[in-house]
Amino acid sequence: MKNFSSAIQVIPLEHYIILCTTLFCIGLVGVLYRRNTIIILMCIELMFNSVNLLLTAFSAYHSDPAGQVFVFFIMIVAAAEVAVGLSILVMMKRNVDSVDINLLNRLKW
Amino acid sequence: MSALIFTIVLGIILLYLGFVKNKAILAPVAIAGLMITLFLLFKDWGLGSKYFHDMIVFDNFSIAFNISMVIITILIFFFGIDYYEALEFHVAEHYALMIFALTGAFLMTSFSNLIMLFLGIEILSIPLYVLAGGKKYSYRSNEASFKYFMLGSFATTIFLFGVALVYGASATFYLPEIKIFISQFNGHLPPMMLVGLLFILIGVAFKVAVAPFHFWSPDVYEGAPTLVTAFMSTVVKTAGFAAFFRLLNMGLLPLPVPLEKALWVMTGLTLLIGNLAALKQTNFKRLLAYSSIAHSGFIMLAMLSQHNTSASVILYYTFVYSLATVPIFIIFILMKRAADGSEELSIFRGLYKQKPWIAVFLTILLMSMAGIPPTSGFMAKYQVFVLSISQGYLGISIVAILMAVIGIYYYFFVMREVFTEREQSYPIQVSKINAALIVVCGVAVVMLGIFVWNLPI
Amino acid sequence: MILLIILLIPFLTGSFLFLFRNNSSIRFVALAASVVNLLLTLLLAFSASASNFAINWINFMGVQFALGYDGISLIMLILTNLLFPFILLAGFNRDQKNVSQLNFLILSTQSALIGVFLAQNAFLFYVFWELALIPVYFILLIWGGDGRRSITLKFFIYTLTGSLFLLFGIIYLYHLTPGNHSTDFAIFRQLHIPESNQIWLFWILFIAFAIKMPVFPFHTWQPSTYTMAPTQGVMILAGVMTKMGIYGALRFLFPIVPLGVLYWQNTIIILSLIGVVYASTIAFRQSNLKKLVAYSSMAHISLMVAAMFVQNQFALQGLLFQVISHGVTIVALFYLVLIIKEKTGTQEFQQMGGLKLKAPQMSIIFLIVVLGSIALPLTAGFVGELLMITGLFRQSAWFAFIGGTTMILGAIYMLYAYQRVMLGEEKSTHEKITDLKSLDYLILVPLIAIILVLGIYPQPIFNLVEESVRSMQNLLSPIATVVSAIVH
Amino acid sequence: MIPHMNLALLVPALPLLGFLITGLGYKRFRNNQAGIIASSAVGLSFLISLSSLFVLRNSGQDSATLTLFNWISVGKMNIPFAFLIDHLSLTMMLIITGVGTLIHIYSIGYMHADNRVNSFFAQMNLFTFSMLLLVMGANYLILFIGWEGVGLCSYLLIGFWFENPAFNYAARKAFVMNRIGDLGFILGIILLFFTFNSVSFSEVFAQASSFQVGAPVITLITMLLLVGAVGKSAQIPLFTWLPDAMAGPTPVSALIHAATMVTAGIYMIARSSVLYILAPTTLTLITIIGLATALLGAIIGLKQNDIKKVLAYSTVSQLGYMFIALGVGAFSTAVFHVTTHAFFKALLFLGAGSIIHAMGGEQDIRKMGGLRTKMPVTYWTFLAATLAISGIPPFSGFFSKDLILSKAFEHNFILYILALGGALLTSFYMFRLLYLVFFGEQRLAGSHPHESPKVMTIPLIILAILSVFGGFLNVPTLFGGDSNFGVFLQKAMTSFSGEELSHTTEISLILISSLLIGLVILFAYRTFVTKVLVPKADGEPMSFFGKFITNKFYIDEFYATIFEKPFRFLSGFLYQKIETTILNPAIEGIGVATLKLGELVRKIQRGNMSFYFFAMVAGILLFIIFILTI
Repeated sequence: MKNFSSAIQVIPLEHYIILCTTLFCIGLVGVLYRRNTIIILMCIELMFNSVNLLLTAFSAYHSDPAGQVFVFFIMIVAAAEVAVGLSILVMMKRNVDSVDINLLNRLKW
Repeated sequence: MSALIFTIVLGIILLYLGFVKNKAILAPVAIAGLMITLFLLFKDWGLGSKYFHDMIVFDNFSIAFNISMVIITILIFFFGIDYYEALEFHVAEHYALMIFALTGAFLMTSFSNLIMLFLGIEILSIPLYVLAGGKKYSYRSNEASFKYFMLGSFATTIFLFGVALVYGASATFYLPEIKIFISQFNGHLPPMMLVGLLFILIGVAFKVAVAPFHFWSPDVYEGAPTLVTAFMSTVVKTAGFAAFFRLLNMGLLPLPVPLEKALWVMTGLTLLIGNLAALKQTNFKRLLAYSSIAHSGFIMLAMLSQHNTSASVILYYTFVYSLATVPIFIIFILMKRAADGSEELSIFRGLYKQKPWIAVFLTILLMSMAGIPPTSGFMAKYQVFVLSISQGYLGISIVAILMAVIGIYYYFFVMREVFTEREQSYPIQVSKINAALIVVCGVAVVMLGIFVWNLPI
Repeated sequence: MILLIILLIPFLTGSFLFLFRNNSSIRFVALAASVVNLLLTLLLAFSASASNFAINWINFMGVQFALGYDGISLIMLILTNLLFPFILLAGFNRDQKNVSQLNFLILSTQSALIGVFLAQNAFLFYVFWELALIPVYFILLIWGGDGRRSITLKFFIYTLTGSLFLLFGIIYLYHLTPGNHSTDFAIFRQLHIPESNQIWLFWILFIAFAIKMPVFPFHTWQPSTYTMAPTQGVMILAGVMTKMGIYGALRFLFPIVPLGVLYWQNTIIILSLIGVVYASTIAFRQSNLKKLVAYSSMAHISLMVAAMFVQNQFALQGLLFQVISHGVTIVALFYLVLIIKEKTGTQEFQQMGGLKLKAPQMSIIFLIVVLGSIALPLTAGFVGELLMITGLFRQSAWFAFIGGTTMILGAIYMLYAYQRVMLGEEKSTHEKITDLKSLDYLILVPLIAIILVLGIYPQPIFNLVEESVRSMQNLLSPIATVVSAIVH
Repeated sequence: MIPHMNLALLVPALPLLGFLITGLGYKRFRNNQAGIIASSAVGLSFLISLSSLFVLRNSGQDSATLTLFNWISVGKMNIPFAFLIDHLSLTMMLIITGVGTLIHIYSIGYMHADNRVNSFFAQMNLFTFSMLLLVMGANYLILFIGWEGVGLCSYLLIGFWFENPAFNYAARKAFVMNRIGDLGFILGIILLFFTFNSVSFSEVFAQASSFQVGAPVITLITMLLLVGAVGKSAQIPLFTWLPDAMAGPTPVSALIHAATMVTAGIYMIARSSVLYILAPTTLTLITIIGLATALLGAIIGLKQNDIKKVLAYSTVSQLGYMFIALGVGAFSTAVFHVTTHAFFKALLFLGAGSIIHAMGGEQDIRKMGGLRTKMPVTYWTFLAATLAISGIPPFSGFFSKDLILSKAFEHNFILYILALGGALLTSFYMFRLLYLVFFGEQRLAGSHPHESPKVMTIPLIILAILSVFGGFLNVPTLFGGDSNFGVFLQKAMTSFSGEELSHTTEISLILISSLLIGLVILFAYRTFVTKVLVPKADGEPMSFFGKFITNKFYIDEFYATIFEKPFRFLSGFLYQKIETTILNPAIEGIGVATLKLGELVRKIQRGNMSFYFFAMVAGILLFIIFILTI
């Protein structure tokens, strides 16, 4: 464990932060620009994972396991969420026969 | 803690009861279980017990909020007896999911660690995504659940990113430690910490529908089954604000100036958007959604006017707001049924002529929502204003007062419909339970206005 | 304790009205309650010993349920309890829907108004202030005339906007109180607020009262509301609720923000005087009798406001006297408007005329009320206006002159109305009209008697209020001298 | 306290009682019952007034104050409801009740055919009560009560025949114009109160001596009071209501608009003589107003064709003379003229009423003529009154008017000349009236004039006797008298003690004026009897001046243009432009704007997921920028 942490610490923390922020932003931009629900879901997953990575990196740098524990929680919750999300998606496909996010817009104003 | 565990078990029991195919026993069991939960919560009062390495602290604050939420849930379940009778689908899941959401809410009121907050939010949210889509073949319900889910998980990522940044800066998830960390900087926080905290706040603000992160709430409230809407606008909102307050109180006070200003901006926006958008609504559920946003604004006002009574005021506000909201939804359902599913404001026409007593109680409830004495809604708003004015936030208080006027306008707009006669009348059926519920809530709303309490939490 | 009883009798009686099925018994019970209340009030007014009542209500907010009174409250109390029996009587033998609810609402209004006038605590005052509005809102909404839906909402929102500012002011004052905060008037009075704050605080507090009274230019809700309102509603509005504004201003502004009052004094007086001339002039232009009376009420109230801000003994005593006189007169006027409407089926002047031929007694009574309204000597209106104009004169002769034009303008429009309704040739539609019925006499004759008796022997009222007026002046006079010392 | 003086309280009480009886029971009385009750109430009042006079004389005191109760007592303001009985008020009381009784009796005959006779008498009694209150009040406010009360009764009685809109308009006009004066009056009283801390006559006059002649505050007070007097006594510029007031029944014109009410202004100024003496500016103004009114009234009277209008302008003119007397400081002379004028003008009106009665309601003198033989009593009494008003010695008008002229002469020669000119005009238009009505041929075909019943002629005869001999109340020293009346009044008021005219001057003045008046009467005789010149009918063309005078100098039209029309315009403007176009929309505009804004805000919620994401991200970015820059 010790070695693993020090291996991570070889790369400066800034690089992790920049990488994760970039990943996060890619996910964000994906959410903004794509209209296919599945892709958006994947982008959100990407954002989750960037957070996971960031937490791990911080955890290693702080030599504090709490961050990594959090990562596990995130992964579990994300999985649960995706499960629910996909079933909602199925329901949507059944109702409108499409996965375009903007198709569902009857509720407005 | 025992209450938390018992509630989870209760949820599972209810799930299994679904196999029995007897809808009639579900609500009684759920209500009885919640009564026990209530009892267990009362037992913990004053103990301040801590669990899981202090990640959960069941102090008086959390117990008070939990009790308030359980009471409201019980009310909603009573409401559900009549509501689900008319529906064909799997009712057990609904009860169970609401109970699960309630456990999430418990966590949100009692965390002292960001992990627990995250878990609480998610445990609360995921059942709600499902519940919002509860009417499987309803297009609107589907849309509501879809929007809620997409925006909700997006907000979660924001929240998590914020948590990560805060963790990176402060190396801890514990709120008290974060507080100590912040206090080292004398108000000049490193940008990473600042942004991280902002993201966390935005994540929570999303849950309580604070502008500009409120977009989901009108659509979801409108599309979701009415019972779920009632649940969301009461219990979920209470939980969200409890979490919000706890976050600020335990971790962030005194608030760093930029964040405080950002929150003031959000408060102002919430007050403005919530009230203004409600003005011209013709769909009643949507109107209540906007009004709920507006109420968020008032609660934010109380929260930001940091004072040692703020917690009590928020508790009082959310509780009396919920107490009025639930029976309003019940009456709405009754009218909607009578009007063949329409949700327009005009369905209330002729209510006074047909059921004068229901009309009177609806009036009292709406008056409470609008903040007119002697109802508790007035007392709640009064306390909020006392807080904000005595803390010297005069400008925003004036804005809030003007917005309260607008609020009165749209509530009284509804009330006017109630007292307007209708050309062709239709039968309005009120079951005994519902009638009793309406009366109890109506009386309670007035009584709470007369006997105002201030809990030392 | 008697105060609590007076406060509760109407409301409790009102709550029990739902037990009755028979319309006339409902009305009778309601009337009996209000008469009992009137008797109790008179007992209170002429008993030597003072009475008050206080229990703790919301401790942590410094709110006591404290009732008490001084001369000013007493005048208002007498007015309220004097007028409500007549207001209730005005509903007798008329075709109304939901009689029990209507009477309940009227009695609730009465209770709330009594509460406003007795409250010794700003919070309590505010609660009753709003409570008074709600039953009236419903009276207007359910029993009102054409266009009630939008007009009542406008009226309600308008007045509530003002009220919420008042609430803001109360909270602001509350937070200034030392130690354990309190909303007692007594503690508010001891506050020493810097002048710069008083200047804006004055408006925060005043706007609610200005709308209620109403003061020009905050009056726009009034004519349409009065015109649309059912008679009993408009009697409450014009007879008593306008006085709430006056009472509130006397309670809040002068003792609590005296420097603000001094700063804005002339502005308000000028606004009010503009209101006098404005409303009188407009009244002449009206083609609708009820609207004309509505504007006339505004003109009279405006003069009262001007007198209030002059703050000398003549003006204040005249004002408080006029409170009663105006209340009685306007209630009688609106009742007459109702009868005329019932008899002719219209309120438009064009379709009226020559009513005196068919109903000479009504015309005489109408004339007496009109004369009371235009302040003919030996009616109550004259005594009040004389003192108010005297008070205004003390401030400035020009104020007195402009205020006095109400004598001329009032004569112009009221006699115009009288002529259009009662005199002239008979309209063909009037053939089946009959003169007053005994119920009408029961209402109008006592009201006229009050107008005349107070005009001939006003002294009891003056004695009642003299002490309060003096203490109110004492509150202001040291400050005024200080201010004038600074100015010179 | 003078024993038996409380009796005087009955003087106003009886008409009040009469009013209550006839007023409340107006449905029950039949035929003449109401008239008899009313007349006897006033008659009894007269007797009591007389006895009060003797009580006061015997007591050896000048005045008595009777206090009933404290009316208003606020702070320093202390106003008792009190009556002052002195020579001045007794004079007025006697005139009011005396002439009033006669007119009441006359009305029984005059009004017998009217179906609202009972309310007529009620109102007449109410008027008498108010008028008595006016003259008996011991302070300015009690005076003011009566002052407004008579205004009200005047309003009621002018509009007695209420089915006629023009009459109602006239009534309202009278009331409103009076109210304009009353505003000045009440402001004067208030200023008086602040100056003297009292409004009671005795205290005010006692303190007045401490002020210097010409003190500004006194001048202001007297000016304000004058405004009231001008309104009530129909002087320029507030005189136009009086001719219109002729819309009322003729006895009303006689009682209210000739004998009593219109002289209230003169009474009030005479009562305040102590103050007016201190304000020479005001006195000059009074003189000017009086002179102008006297001439204007007389000139307009020349061309009027309505019998009552002629008399009305004559009243205006005579009131002007009284004002001249007041203006030159001859207060007692003014009151004397009030007295004689009450006699002969009441007689003229009652005579006119008798004629109108006989002519079946016709009032146009162009349609009358030749009534001398048909109505001998009326003719002779009318003639006596005409001679009196023209100032032919030794009729009553001669004594009073001549006194005024000589006082004017003392004061200013031009004033005298103009006043004399007015007197000549007076005799001309009066004789024009007399000749046109009673001489010549009967011009209205188909009517059968007849003498009035006794109940109407007896009052005429009594008044004629008074008109003829009334002047002997105050025979000047010149004719060996001792100016009884003037001396009698001296105790109640002051006057200028100017230098007396020498007897030769006085005699020459009298000769000149009598001669001129005689010539004028002859001229009138030539014009209207010998040449039988009947005034032109309404449509016929006239000379410019003729038109001007016939149309009363267009003063009504002038007032309509500068007051009434602008007021109507202002009223409409305020209502339609300010109230409904600016204020209402402005206030409602706030609401409407808010609703619009609400609609706008509502539209933000577009229902589109992409937009929601976008809005959230934008919000996040903005907040990041916000917190990092702040």
